[in-house]
Amino acid sequence: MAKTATSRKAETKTKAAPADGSKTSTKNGNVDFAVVELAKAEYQKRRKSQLEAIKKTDKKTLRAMLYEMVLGRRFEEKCAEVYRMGKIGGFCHLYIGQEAIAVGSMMALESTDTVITAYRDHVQAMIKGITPEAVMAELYGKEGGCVKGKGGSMHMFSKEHGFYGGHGIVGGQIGVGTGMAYAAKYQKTGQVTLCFFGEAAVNQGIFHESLNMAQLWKLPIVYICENNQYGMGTSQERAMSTRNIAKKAEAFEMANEFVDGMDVMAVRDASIRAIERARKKSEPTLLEIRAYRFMGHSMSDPGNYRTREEIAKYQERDPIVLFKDSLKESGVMTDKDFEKIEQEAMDATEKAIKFADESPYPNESELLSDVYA
Amino acid sequence: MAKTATSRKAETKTKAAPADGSKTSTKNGNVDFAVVELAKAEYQKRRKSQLEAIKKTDKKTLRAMLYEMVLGRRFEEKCAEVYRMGKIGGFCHLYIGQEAIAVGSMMALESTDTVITAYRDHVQAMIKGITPEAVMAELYGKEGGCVKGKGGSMHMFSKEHGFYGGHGIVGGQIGVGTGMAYAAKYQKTGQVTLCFFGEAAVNQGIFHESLNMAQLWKLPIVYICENNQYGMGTSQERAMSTRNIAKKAEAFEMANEFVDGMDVMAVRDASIRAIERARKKSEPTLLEIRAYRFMGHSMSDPGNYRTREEIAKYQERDPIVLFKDSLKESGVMTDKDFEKIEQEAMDATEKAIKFADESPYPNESELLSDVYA
Amino acid sequence: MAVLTIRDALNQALREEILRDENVFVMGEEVAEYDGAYKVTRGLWKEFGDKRVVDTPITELGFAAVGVGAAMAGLRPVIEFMTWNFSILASDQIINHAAKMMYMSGGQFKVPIVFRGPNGSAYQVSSQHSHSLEAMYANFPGLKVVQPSTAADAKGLLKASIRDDNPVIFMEQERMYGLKGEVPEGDDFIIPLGVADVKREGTDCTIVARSMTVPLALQAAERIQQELDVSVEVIDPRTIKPLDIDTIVDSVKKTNRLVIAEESHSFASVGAEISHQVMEHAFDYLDAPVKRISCAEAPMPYAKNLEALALPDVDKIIAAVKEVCYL
Amino acid sequence: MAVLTIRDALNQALREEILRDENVFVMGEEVAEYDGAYKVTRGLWKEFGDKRVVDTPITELGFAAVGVGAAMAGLRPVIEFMTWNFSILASDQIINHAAKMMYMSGGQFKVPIVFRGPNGSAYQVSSQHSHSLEAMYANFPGLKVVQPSTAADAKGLLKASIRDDNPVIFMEQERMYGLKGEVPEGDDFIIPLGVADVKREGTDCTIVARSMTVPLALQAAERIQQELDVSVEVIDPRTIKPLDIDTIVDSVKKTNRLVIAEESHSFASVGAEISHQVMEHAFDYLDAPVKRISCAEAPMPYAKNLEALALPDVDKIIAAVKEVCYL
Ligand SMILES: Cc1ncc(C[n+]2csc(CCOP(=O)(O)OP(=O)(O)O)c2C)c(N)n1
Ligand SMILES: Cc1ncc(C[n+]2csc(CCOP(=O)(O)OP(=O)(O)O)c2C)c(N)n1
Ligand SMILES: [Mg+2]
Ligand SMILES: [Mg+2]
Repeated sequence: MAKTATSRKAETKTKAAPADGSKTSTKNGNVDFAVVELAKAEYQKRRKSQLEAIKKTDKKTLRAMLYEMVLGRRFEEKCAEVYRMGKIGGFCHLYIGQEAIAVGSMMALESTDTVITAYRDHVQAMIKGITPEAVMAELYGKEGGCVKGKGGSMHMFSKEHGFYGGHGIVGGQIGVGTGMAYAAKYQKTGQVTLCFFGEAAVNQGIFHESLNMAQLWKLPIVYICENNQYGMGTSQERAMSTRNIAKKAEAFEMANEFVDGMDVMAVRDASIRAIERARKKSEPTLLEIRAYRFMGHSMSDPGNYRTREEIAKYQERDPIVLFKDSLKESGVMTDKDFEKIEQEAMDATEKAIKFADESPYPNESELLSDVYA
Repeated sequence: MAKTATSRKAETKTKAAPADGSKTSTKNGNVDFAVVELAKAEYQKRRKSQLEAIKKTDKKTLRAMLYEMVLGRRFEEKCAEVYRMGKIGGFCHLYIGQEAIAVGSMMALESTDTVITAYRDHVQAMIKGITPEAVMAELYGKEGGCVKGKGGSMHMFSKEHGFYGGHGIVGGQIGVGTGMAYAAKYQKTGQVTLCFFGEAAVNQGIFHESLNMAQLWKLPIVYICENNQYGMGTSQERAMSTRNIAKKAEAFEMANEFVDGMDVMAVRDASIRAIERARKKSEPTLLEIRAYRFMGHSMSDPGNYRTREEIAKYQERDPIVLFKDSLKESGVMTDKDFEKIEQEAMDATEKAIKFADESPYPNESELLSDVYA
Repeated sequence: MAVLTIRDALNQALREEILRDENVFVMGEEVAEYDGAYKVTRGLWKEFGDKRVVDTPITELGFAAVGVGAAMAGLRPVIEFMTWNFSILASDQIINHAAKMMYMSGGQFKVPIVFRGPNGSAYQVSSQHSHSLEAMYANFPGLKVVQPSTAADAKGLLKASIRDDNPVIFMEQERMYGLKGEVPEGDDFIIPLGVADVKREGTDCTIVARSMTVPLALQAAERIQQELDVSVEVIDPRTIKPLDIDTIVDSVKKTNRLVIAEESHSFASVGAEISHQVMEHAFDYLDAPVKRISCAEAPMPYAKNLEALALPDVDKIIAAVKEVCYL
Repeated sequence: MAVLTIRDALNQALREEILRDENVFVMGEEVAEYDGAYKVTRGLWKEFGDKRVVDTPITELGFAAVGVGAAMAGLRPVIEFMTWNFSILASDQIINHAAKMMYMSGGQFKVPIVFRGPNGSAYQVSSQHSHSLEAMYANFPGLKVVQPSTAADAKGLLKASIRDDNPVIFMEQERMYGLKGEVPEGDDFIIPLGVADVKREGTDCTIVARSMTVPLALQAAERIQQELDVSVEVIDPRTIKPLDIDTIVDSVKKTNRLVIAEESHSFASVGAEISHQVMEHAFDYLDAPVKRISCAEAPMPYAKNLEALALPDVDKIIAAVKEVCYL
């Protein structure tokens, strides 16, 4: 059985709006500072452990990890820019601040493994192999998009790459992901499914229904709760009666682990354990990976529900900065290498923009195609 | 925080049909014997504690409790009889074997408190104050039924008595009950809600959604999981990845307790604690009360999924027999008293039958009334 | 040809498809060890074991989702709802996921899944267990909707549904499980989706009926023939979506009169759709307004007399035919 | 009269009803501290606090159920779905619980609850966020269904819905929140449920439109008047259930032609129902088959050009009017 953080007692006190209005609920912003302090303490620990982990990992992998994190960051920054220009429509949820989660977990997969996530899906899509061009063109609603412009920001898919979307109903993909793992076991493919969802999605009934089935039937799946501490404007403590999400797995006797999502190596470590548990023993794991969303919930969120200070505190622990520092300290990479990676990421992003700009709008016949097979 | 049984390690191993069919699942019947042995050990303990509890309870209450248990038993036996004669239609779920749960918990309520349950609702309806006549006439689909023949076996209601039904969608009433408690807190009525559901209903998402809200908002509700160990033909272990339902409350940091549902005094004890927690502190509790369903799931269930031996073992611990034995040993009641109670229960049941037989069918105008207010 | 009940015809279809394609499996509450709440899956678990016939927890949304994910990954799940009433809990997975997945993924992820179970009323099972839900599901593009009324149709359509690459809503009727009919032999007996069947030929009035109302319409037609010498054609669309409107329109062009009999509630029903489409395509042929017989606009009552009153029956259908024939 | 946006008119209605009746409270995701995802509840939490304006976890089935239970116990909850798409997760509580509770309890337990939020498409929010769900809910007896199209209607109907003792499905439209219109003053401005409104008088053709298609129909009517000299009457039923069919039928008896414009999918739609009922009641008055304009029979695509193609628009409505007028 995997560890559950027991030292997190301080975080388990919750407050919320009572039905009789007897007390006013705590404003979102204040609550999290205890967590921030704790996170800082963890940070010091993490710094050390990150250095250890880096030593044990080959340079090529480390470089690739950093590249995907940087690409994710630059790509999303670009999205924000062109969204404001009106080139992207609808909802657009950015991944900035959470890069270590997708990179740490997905880069521990085999290429044949499968992934499913929610609407905050651009970066996962790219790590799984969809080109930045195809993702950006999808954001533009163009023919060259990975789903021909039919899905948009929230609905990236690639069958070829085992990327099962891109889903807009909060929690829905937890059940669908469970079915993907079911199929892998049924067909004995050896595939493992990574199933991502936010901490607010945990409150949906389907989380509970899915985890029960996965443990009952011993499915090869890793449930990754990306705890960025907010669901839109609502902090976790205002929506959930406990801070401890990892522990919810124990209601199903499921293995679980709490992970610092600012530390890409810690994410990788925990993911390797969980993926192995899925692959070797066909057993599910719940990972709660805590990070922080640096931007608004979506491009249309003014973000008044949290303070600048709170955001600033988390930015001090930016997962990319942390990882770079560690890589440098370990002597694995230099500033020069970083510059090169930055340049590559910028180039890939620019190339994606150019492709998306030039891609035509979908043919009108697409409206009624793909409705029925 | 209430206790959780920690001595139940032996029960937590589960097996179920794996997706790849690699192992054949354990047949329902075998599994439960470990539990039976354990229950027997508990039984000895319970006998002693029941005697203690009886001492502390006034005679009038004890007599009333026994009467409701016996009435419940006789009434349901009669239902089975007249169902076979075709006087009752549709589904008909009997409560035989589970009487201690409803009696032990509901008779610890104030009369103004509210109750909601599933389709196995005849006995709860009577304890809450609906007359046996009105319940039986409802079963007959007659005008004199507590809902004028419109609901039938699964849908008993009485606003006057705070009995909120009688619900047919497995798990649905867990959410509705949460809303009843929400209203009590909102209106500061001081009412407590008892919300009953089966162990199989725990697997529904709404269980998880409801408990989170109840704990988050601190609602005055007692969730009573009537664990009769089967949901239709499926044993708990074939449907749930853990045996320990009470512990699921800990995923919400909710108070919880495991109770032997064959011991009406144990149920009463735990219920008093939980009801007080709800009333005084406006905090929810999850009680897992384990009993056994002596009859089929409904009148149309042949019940091939469990062995006669299994049923017999539980019948040895019949909650009515146990309670009578204890009452006698305590010197509170004599065989004569029991005979009198039996007679009263039989009379009440016969009176109900007579009333139901004589009640007319509902007027045809009822078809379209009560659709809109 | 063998004479089978609808129950056994469905059972055969499942068995044959499980044998034919190793990716087909049946999943639902009590479908395996219990042989199915209504015994449609009788014997399948014994024969095929845990892999192909799977009991689930009571967790409709969850196991529907498992089906959707498994279908995306290449399996062909047949998901049983013990009754369609309970599917409402799972409707987000059906409507927002299964129905849209292929479209949202630009054609990449098909969802070859069948959701099946009894739809509509049974015998006094009251408000929460008696819904006819075809209108709800038929409203959503991406779903096919099937409602068989005979043993042969049940078998042929279920096999076609399992082989279809789209999510199919397959609606049976509990009252009809015991109805017997001839069923052609052979593993390859298939009835394609989207083809209506003329269950009885006639010249003076068309009745479009489906599921439970088909036998009622046929009885009504016989009585009308004998009592009034009016010749009634009975059409069973069998597949609600896609709807074979041509067969219906052709019939109305011949008879000039249309009665629609359905078990569901009337408001925005499949009957309303058929009525509208007939008006669109045979406006000049209609000699009377289309008449619909549906369930009463009330939740289903428990009392026997009220339940009977709520449902369509032979007399109501006869009265409707008389009305459109101005008799 | 004050000129308000639909958003502000809804906000006023909520505010006034919260002030009027202490049992009224608003509950939903982000309705309180965030002021509502679409700002319909702006300022209410600040003014009334945690008791009357309540943020929920993302748990649609659960908080809908809380609303149902609270309504049974005497409160008057207004439950916001961030969009109606998410209500599908809660539909079991709406259909199997709220709609049937009074009937099942023999009239004892009323469920005075309003479920509200934006319905239909917004701007490129793609397949899982663009559904028009009125047909689904209108099929079930026990529910009322409301779809306002102006600021005054929005306010008057929402107040009526909150005071109604039945579960009401109140469907707004995100694209319309910013539309402005005159709204009568006074706390007692109420528009009764079940009364259609003639939004424009005309003599040659009737358009029945609702929600988003009302302004489109009015624009179409103007252009048709100018370009073709055809006088179009535009009727907004406002309440889908109960449906004021009389007003529609009276209009058709005058114009002899009917176009129905709706944002929902067409199959078994509210439009189909209106079409059928008009045929029933005005068969001899119709000079052409009823023509329906609905959303394309596909999930909503994201691409701007495809989305525009999928939705009803002024040109499509004009073409339909021409068709029924044989122009
Ligand atoms: C069923 C459903 N309810 C509500 C929404 C609206 N919504 C979209 S994202 C979101 C917040 C989800 O938060 P979380 O799960 O923590 O993920 P995050 O956005 O933080 O990555 C909400 C309420 C939705 N899309 N689906
Ligand atoms: C949503 C839903 N799914 C399935 C059913 C059919 N069904 C009725 S009772 C039942 C078993 C419930 O078992 P449990 O919750 O343990 O309660 P018990 O019957 O043992 O009291 C099932 C599957 C239903 N009524 N509702
Ligand atoms: Mg979040
Ligand atoms: Mg049970």
